[in-house]
Amino acid sequence: MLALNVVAVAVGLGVWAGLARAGVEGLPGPVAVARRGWELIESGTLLKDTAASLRRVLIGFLLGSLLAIPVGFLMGWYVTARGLIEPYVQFFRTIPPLAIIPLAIVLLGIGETPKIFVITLAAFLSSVISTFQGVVSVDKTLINAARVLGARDGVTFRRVVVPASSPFILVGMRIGLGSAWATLVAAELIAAQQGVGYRMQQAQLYYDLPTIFVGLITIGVLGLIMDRILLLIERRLTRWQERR
Amino acid sequence: MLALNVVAVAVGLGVWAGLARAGVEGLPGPVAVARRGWELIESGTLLKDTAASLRRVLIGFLLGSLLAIPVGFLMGWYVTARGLIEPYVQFFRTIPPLAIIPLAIVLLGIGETPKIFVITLAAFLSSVISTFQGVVSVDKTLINAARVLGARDGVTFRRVVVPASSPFILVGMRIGLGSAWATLVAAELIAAQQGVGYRMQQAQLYYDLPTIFVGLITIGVLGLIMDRILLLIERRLTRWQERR
Amino acid sequence: ACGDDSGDGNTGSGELQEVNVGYIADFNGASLVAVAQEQGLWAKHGLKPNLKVFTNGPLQVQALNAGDLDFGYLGPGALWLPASGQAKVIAVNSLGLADRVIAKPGITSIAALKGKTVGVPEGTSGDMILRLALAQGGLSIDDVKKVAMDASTVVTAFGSGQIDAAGIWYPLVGTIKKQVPDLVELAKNEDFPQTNFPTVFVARNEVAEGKKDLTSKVAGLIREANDFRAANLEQTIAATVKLTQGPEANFKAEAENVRFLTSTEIDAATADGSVNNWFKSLNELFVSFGKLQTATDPATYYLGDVYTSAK
Amino acid sequence: MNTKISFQQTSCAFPVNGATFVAVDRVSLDIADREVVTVVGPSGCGKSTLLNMAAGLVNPTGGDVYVDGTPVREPGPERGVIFQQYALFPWLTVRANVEFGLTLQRGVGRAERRRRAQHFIDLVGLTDFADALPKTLSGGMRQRCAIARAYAVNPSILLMDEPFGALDALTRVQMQDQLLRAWSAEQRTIMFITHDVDEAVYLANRVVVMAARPGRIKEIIPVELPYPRSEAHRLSPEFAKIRNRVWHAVYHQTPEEEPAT
Amino acid sequence: MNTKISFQQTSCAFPVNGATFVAVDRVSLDIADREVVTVVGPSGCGKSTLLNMAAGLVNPTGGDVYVDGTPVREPGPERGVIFQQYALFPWLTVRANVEFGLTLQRGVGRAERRRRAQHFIDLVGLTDFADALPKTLSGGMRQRCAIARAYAVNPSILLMDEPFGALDALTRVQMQDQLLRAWSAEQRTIMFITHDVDEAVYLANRVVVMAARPGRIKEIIPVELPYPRSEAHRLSPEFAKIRNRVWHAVYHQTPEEEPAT
Ligand SMILES: Nc1ncnc2c1ncn2[C@@H]1O[C@H](COP(=O)(O)OP(=O)(O)OP(=O)(O)O)[C@@H](O)[C@H]1O
Ligand SMILES: Nc1ncnc2c1ncn2[C@@H]1O[C@H](COP(=O)(O)OP(=O)(O)OP(=O)(O)O)[C@@H](O)[C@H]1O
Ligand SMILES: [Mg+2]
Ligand SMILES: [Mg+2]
Repeated sequence: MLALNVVAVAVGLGVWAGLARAGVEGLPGPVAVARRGWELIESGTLLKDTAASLRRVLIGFLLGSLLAIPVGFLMGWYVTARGLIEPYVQFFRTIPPLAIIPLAIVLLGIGETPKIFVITLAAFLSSVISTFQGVVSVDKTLINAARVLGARDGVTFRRVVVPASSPFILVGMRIGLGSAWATLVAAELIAAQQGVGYRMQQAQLYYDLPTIFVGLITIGVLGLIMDRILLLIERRLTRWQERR
Repeated sequence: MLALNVVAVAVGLGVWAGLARAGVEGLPGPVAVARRGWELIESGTLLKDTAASLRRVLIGFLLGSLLAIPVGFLMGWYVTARGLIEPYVQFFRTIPPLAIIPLAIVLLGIGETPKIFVITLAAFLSSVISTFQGVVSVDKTLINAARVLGARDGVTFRRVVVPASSPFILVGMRIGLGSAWATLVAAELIAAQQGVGYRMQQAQLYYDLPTIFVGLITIGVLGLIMDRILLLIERRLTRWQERR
Repeated sequence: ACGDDSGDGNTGSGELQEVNVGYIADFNGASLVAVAQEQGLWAKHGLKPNLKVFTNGPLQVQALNAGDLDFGYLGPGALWLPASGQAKVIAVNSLGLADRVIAKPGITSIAALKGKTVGVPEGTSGDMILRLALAQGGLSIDDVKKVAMDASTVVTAFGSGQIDAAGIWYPLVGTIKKQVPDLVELAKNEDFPQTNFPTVFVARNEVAEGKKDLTSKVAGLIREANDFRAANLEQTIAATVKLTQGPEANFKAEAENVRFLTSTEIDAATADGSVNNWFKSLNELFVSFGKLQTATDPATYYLGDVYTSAK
Repeated sequence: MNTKISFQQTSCAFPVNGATFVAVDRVSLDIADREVVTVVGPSGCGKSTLLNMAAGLVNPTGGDVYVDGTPVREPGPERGVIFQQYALFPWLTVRANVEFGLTLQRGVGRAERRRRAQHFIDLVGLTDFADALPKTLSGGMRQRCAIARAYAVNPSILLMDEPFGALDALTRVQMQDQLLRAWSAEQRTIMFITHDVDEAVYLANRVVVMAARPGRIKEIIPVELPYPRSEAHRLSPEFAKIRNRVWHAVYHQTPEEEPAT
Repeated sequence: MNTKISFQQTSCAFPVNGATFVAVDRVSLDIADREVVTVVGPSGCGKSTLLNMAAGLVNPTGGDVYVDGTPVREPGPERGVIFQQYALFPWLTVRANVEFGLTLQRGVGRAERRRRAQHFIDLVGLTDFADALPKTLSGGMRQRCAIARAYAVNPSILLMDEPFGALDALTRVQMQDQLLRAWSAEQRTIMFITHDVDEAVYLANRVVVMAARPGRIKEIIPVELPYPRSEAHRLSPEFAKIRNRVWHAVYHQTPEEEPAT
């Protein structure tokens, strides 16, 4: 598996280098990007940016996902809650994060809060649909089994619905993680002093493609690592599943 | 259910009007937005924009979702395919659509193709994770049952894996639909002549909040309608599920 | 680097007044802030700054209106915001000379643009110079196929031959030249002496009206930094690199395409009404864009006397 | 004797393709406190539906079910259920499955819980598989795990839906004897569905024979054999008589299987 | 007679918490063409695992299984399987479940498919539930649907894992007779797991008795009763003798259940 991943990455790099050499307009080659990356590492900028962004994404992602679990449960379990919450979830999911920013500034200022809020929202909205579906899809007989053993709604939720829908919850979290990272650039439009997304926007002012690529790769790699961690957690949590 | 939805919307409108009246900076009230909406409808702009955007989103969403099913299957079924494809899926999911645009232009020009491509990509990346997880989560005994009846991989996929993972596929599609709409603004950065996203960007330059809100609401409502349609399809397709 | 430097000149003094200042991390937008940091001007003027970096003007105005910023920096494309009453201009920073209308090799006149695909970042100075140029060449915006795209998209699209012409600025023009060395510059700022593209500092309305003392202190600081920059460009560039971690080459290129006025020159231009005329001619442009309903009188939002009286 | 479970004109109909399918049709049955009632009948005659209504898992569409005089509205831990499909929690080990109900009971400490779970795990012969996940168990082992789980909460009523169906003959007889022993010790009321007429007679105070389409009670046959029961009862002519009577009631014919030696 | 299925020193071990658990230990068994072999043994002794290896669903960790002389690598439609847990496709109606295998066979037209499916649906008594979804079926009805599905593809080998476990006694006997009738008509080879010793003897040409921990063959008991069989055989002293012998082999004791009248 790891070997295959390495192969895949190697092929990708090859294609990239090929495209760059073939002179696709403005596309910097891997070497130029690596050089710029090294500069940014040496100056300490990349580290500081990464730390700032990672913090925002982590907090936003965790808040969003954790919030999605109870909300998804409420929506799946109580018809009333679903009727009240669902229109908003659906509505906000279709709204680009860029459009949320003005409102976030008005309501939350320009500190860390609105940045984290935008990321939280993105992670939450991706996760909640999946959690909701997971709750709805839980095998009824398992819920019945818990109830006849004396479990009330709360316990049933925590100890049956959550584990039974954990594959769904983890799909939601993985998609949410992607959304969180993808929203980072938008979030760091809000008066960020540092951060990978901020650096990329700055680079965009001067069309500094190598820096943009360093940013993309940093985000991609961090996202990939976090995703792997989620996958590991998933493996542990869903070992009970009989699957191919 | 519908009544609850109406209640929810009414409450939302109330909160919005309240916030606007309480003088939150720059927040236009429902009345101002409705007036602007009416103007845009009368002038025919809104209809044209909506038609243009809807077309892009629909095509992109359908392409992306349909592509996600076989790719998700390949990833879930063949370890080799997973090793090769997964790093890219994960990588691109973390990249903001804005960053894809330059590449899309270089490779695909400035016509409709790159716009639809960006939307397709967004829908695809959200869907594929979910489909993949669905394939992985299919109960092994069902696959065994199909195989002992003489089904080869292709048939097993089409007639067992797809229906069995349809709850996951539909979660993916619903999230993908949200992503498609949310990406619309970014897609219409690419030299759009009309479209709701384009209109919103223009309005943003002019700081014309009522128009932005008209755009947000248009997108939200269209997204909601499409989501309802998906839900109906889901109900039909997963009627066999024993669920609460 | 910026956050910790800000306390440098502030040893032991409780008298310093806190101020929230926004800027954009290009040379025009950041150089005065960089000078103030480097030269310890904040403390000297009794200020303790909270610096916030943005990527565009409208966001800063939103932050101003939400009370998170007191002062900000705007480029020419965003000057309709103060003109529509959303902020007050307290100082002119520079006059932009960077804008160009560029075209593919072979297109040699504005008139030849008729029916061609022209990319432009809407509402920016690139958009403005395109319209000025078209008007001068006897065309209107409807005679070309105008395609709205953001600035970096213009670079890509022009570089890969997707568009025939563009309204854009240096240093992006320089970037494009690397790919299309023989592109044609059809128009530049100097072709339109009546219209200047100033960049400015703005204050929140309430600050400008209610905290005259603070506004005056900031204006004074801007004056001093302004004159330092006019005299020491090299040093200013170095300071800006230090502040923003940005690329020196780009800052240099940008600095070559700007006119930095001294405070005396600005005082004079304010006194003889030139500054108001710059704004007025821009307002007419904004009206033709549809950004403004009427060409507002600059006197209502340019606080010239605050600038001239601040020493 | 007090009535523990009372079906009063209880019906249950399911909507099927527009029409309604009557799974249980106006069943009236009183089960006394500390009684063992077994239910037999052809496949699909509504046995499970009847039991699920007593459990509170299916709502009657007509009439009502009373437990201790109050109508059943929802499940409760005083009514233990063993499901026909086991319904183990696949993410929990055998031990955790058995402990599940105990963790919900107040005043049962960790050590006590563990001790009680272990007792029932041993009882059903899963000692060596206490830490195995359900997916690694054989069919019969899963069923035994479900039995241990239901026993562990010590309910006053046991509702058992073909609980011994997947067990081999010897284990089955052992489980029957264990059930009766525990029943007399713990003063339980038991409703027990089975396809095995011998089992039905061996365990029951009364055998309820159901008929299909619509599901209804056809006959209630008392088993006048004294408790405690043993192999001796199984071999008695009295037993054979009742057994034949039950068989006849179910199938309108005497069992073709005749004793052989 | 030719050997149809051949286990040759076949073992199967599962990794369990680091260690390995030997579910089947070096089993050698030849099943002849057109033979009926039944497998009995205590719960968890490896019967299902053995059958799954013949089906190609579980890979042996030692030795190999041969069908018609070639080692089994994957499942095939010539080996029909009835699973202990039914494994119906929940999104298909009874009819569509039964038709599933037929749609994969070339040269079976729509009408023919429908006819054949209907035949087997009728055979297992689900005529009125042909368009019902599995979730609306009772336990026994689900099992019968699984039986019809396996029969419909007309496999030359039938691997049946406790196929009649959830059926009531009469239906069960009927299904046994049907199985034997079809077996002789269609020239099938049958491997049949059951817990019911009577059933094992009634159907089998040979009864394989397995023992647990590790799962292995303990004894193979030939049933020297002629086919076709009928109730008369069940009542014969010969039958009772074999039955007792099997019982003894499984449990090291004679059945305590003695015939009664
Ligand atoms: N959810 C449902 N929807 C529609 N019909 C149902 C549903 N549940 C049960 N039925 C029908 O009700 C009837 C009785 O089912 P039930 O499960 O009670 O039978 P049973 O006596 O337990 O049979 P078995 O011995 O085979 O388990 C069956 O015909 C079944 O098809
Ligand atoms: N996937 C697995 N992982 C670990 N152990 C397993 C697995 N599958 C089966 N086993 C073990 O192998 C042994 C034999 O299982 P098998 O299902 O073959 O038993 P069986 O004879 O069919 O029992 P029953 O009559 O109860 O169905 C059991 O102890 C079981 O726990
Ligand atoms: Mg039943
Ligand atoms: Mg088994």
